[in-house]
Amino acid sequence: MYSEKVMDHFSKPRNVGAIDNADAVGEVGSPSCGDTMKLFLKIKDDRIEDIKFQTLGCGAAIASSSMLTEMAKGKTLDEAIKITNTEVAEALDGLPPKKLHCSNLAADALREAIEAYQASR
Amino acid sequence: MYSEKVMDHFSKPRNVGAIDNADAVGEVGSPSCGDTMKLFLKIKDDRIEDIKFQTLGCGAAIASSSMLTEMAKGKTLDEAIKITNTEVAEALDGLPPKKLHCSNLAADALREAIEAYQASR
Amino acid sequence: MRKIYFDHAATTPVDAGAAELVMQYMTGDFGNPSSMHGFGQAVRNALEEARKQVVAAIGAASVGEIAFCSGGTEANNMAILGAARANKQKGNHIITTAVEHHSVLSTCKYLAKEGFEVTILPVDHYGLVNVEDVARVITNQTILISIMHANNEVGAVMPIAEIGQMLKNLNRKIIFHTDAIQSIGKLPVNVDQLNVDLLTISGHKIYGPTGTGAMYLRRGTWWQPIMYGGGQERRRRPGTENAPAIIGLGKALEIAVANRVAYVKRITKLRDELVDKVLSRIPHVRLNGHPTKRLPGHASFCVEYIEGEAMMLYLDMQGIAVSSGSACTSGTPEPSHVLLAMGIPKELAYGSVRVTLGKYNTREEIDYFVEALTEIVERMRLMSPVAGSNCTPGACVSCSRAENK
Amino acid sequence: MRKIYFDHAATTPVDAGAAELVMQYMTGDFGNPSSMHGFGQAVRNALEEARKQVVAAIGAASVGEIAFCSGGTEANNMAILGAARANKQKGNHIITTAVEHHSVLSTCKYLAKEGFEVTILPVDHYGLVNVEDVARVITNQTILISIMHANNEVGAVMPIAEIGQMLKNLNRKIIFHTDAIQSIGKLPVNVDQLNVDLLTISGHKIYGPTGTGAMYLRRGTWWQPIMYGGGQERRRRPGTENAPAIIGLGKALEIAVANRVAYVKRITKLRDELVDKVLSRIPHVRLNGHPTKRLPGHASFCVEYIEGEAMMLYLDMQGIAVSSGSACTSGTPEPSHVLLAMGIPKELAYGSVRVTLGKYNTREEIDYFVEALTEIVERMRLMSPVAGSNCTPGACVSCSRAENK
Ligand SMILES: Cc1ncc(COP(=O)(O)O)c(C=O)c1O
Ligand SMILES: Cc1ncc(COP(=O)(O)O)c(C=O)c1O
Repeated sequence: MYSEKVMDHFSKPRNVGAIDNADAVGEVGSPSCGDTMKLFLKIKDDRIEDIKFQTLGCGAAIASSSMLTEMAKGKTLDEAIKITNTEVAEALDGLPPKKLHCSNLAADALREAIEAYQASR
Repeated sequence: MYSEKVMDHFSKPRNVGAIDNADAVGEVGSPSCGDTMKLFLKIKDDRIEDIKFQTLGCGAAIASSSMLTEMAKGKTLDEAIKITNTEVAEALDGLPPKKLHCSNLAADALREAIEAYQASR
Repeated sequence: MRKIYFDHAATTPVDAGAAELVMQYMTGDFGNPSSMHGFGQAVRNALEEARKQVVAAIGAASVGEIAFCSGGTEANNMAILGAARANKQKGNHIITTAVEHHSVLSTCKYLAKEGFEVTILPVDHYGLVNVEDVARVITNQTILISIMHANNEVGAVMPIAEIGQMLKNLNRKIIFHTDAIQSIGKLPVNVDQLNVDLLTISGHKIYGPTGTGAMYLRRGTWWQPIMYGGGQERRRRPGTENAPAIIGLGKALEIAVANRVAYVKRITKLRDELVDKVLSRIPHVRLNGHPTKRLPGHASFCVEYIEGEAMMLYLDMQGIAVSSGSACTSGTPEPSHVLLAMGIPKELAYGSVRVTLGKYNTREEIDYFVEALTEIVERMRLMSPVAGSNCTPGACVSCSRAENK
Repeated sequence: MRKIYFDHAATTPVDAGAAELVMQYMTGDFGNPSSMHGFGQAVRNALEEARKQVVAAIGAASVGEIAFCSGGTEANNMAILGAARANKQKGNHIITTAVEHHSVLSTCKYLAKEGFEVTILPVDHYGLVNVEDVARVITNQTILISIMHANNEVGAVMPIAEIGQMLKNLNRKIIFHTDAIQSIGKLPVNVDQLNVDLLTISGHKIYGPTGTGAMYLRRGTWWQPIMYGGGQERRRRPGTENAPAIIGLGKALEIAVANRVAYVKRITKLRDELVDKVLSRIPHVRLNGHPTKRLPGHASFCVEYIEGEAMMLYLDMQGIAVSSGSACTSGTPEPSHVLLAMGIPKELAYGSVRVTLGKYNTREEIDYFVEALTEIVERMRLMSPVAGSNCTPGACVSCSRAENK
């Protein structure tokens, strides 16, 4: 049911973990709704120098998180904040319809992190 | 669906045909209801000396006719008139339920023949 | 003893290639297609291939229009009950014909108990329904029309495309269903050319496994399921899909459609020979149905002065399998509703025999059959109290045992 | 790669002996059992043998009480829709439980649209329904009670015989149905000991072919069919019987019942080892369901701080097939209705994994599985934003993405 790209990111997720003293953190979901996702950003000169994720969720959620981190890394905040969940799904060669809305939240977490970072400055 | 006895009588029906100058004839059914049966009797001293049948009907009808002729042959009219359709079916080791009423008419034809014969004397 | 199977309208043997697939997915490659692990997903993929094979076979627009189920009867029930119930706010009138298979006719009659009006159209003496008759009985309450593509008992091929076109010209939505269970694999079956919204097929009539059927439901057609449970088949038919058999059905259908033209040519030729021989050798035999608008390989006769079941059994004793009436109705003392609807008198209808040829039949079998039938009919007529009498079929006295059977 | 199948509650491979029968009747010995010729009658005889095998397996009084159909879901629909609709003049109240399979629960819910009142009983935290609860909700309108014998998701074994006895003592006729689809072949199943009027089974859960099911209907019970067509199965289920598969079902059932005791002993022992090892090796894992009133071979866990589907897929990558929730519900973002009904919090229910053992599983496979699971859970918890945090399952903040899924 998942594309090869999804299975690749799911089985070998990129950028897993937390960043101590992260410059920005974004979190979406809650355990009682299934998928929860936390993003940690290291930011330098308005550019994402490093990014890591922690996800409690299904295959789609894990793969989306992993893909998002790859897409965001190295981008400026202005570029990164424009990444949409749809783009993440497309980069994964699509997700099953049922999974599109409930598990594809990584871009939301990233936006939250960036907005919080920008607001705090 | 038919017993071996039925199949035996159906495949090698006994006493098929007509008797010229029969002493009694009985007929039941009509072509438009499926099974039609005609019995021809040669009677001597109130005893059935010879009996033949013609039947247009299903396997059960043909086997019942054949069995009835075997059961009736040699019997006195008083004995023969007592033969019931149920006895014919039993002698055949049973008939499928659906066939019991519509195809097992030979005893009726025999009764009709004997009654007509007795009435005409 | 020699064995000859001439009853392909009742059922067909499963094609070797299809049977092997069934075996494979029952044992080695088993799995529940709803399972997300490898066992399940391998089955899911094969199942979805079968769906594509159905789409290709009938010219559907997409896989979303196909729901698999357990057979032709269930497919017909799904089509008719599902369409009628889902559209009952729009109207309560249903049209069908007097010669439909029981799975259509009984279902429509049952719907009358749920408050629907059912018009059962007559057919002509060929078993064909008239396009104008259909047009004439349509009311503003009509929501569903169900007419079979080809008749199982007499092989009559109905003017489905013409009816479909007529309905299209009406410019209002009446759901049109055709039971293509006998026609698929023998006639061209394309949902757009036929202009149908619902179309049903069954595996075991086309060298596929018994216990499989499929319903085509044109996208945008209002419909509701008849069973409840898991979300299988896009919520159209719950229950673990019978994947091994459905995969076999896909294969059988693919083979049937790919070889259709050659197959039809072969069995039409054989059937024509058979019909010629039977009619020329045996007196007082009539061919039922239309001379040309009929299924290839299909012949139905009424043999005067004898009863069909007995004839069938005598043939069986010589190893020849044919049917008298249809398999589903045999065993009941009433003659076929199809023959009666065609205006064939009861006493003739009782003497019906159906011969339906298939893949493996040969000319030699035809000859063997004609020999056997000739001898049996002669023998039975000698046994018959009616043959040769002055009781002409069709002009007999009314029945003394009446209709209480 | 190594392949381990631990999902026998979803489906089982068809027993070799049964599969061979299916093959035989699909190809060489094919025929329509309604056909009266030799081809058909040979199949008919084998089909009726299968019916006797079902009678023997469940202790029915006669073959007339068994109707074959296309699977467990259809059997449950037949039982519930057929009994409810046929008895609606007597009352309109139906009782079932919150942990039934969807083919029961959705069917009962659908009946609410047809005007029936449906009481859905809660279960305790073991997944068990309480006999007194059943007794308490019975009204003078109650016509039908449907309670499963054993639950597919957590293996809980319901007190069916006790409920049946309670109903018997009432001295009025309430039809009692049990879904024995998961229990047959694993628990003793006898319609008189259980005191049920309707009982349903499915082929593919007991090493028989998919696409087969059977409904036991106690003689004298009012009931009506849900489909219309030919008179097959004593007018209870129309359509050409799926004879090859049903013959296979008969065989599989016979084998299952004959070997039940030894089979149960084996898979219970293996299951107990598996449970012990999982619980002792992996922290924060809970066993779902009752410690003893559970199906042999059945284990269901909730693994804290991780999500079940992902866990299942990681296991699958190592060749191990288990399920998360049940096969029928997986793929939906909602956690299992069974686990929720047992009072398990959503965030725990998301982490469920079901392991169901079968005939060919070995101790060595258990060890391989426990190894793999231990490693996967560790890895997943490292990835989890919740594990080790101060968010205790069951005490989390409410969901920001709410219930719009
Ligand atoms: C025209 C037609 N419709 C429906 C059916 C029923 O199909 P099935 O036997 O698969 O239930 C048949 C065959 O029996 C048929 O010939
Ligand atoms: C308890 C229970 N009832 C009903 C069913 C449905 O049976 P089937 O898959 O044969 O439709 C299942 C299995 O999916 C089950 O486990």
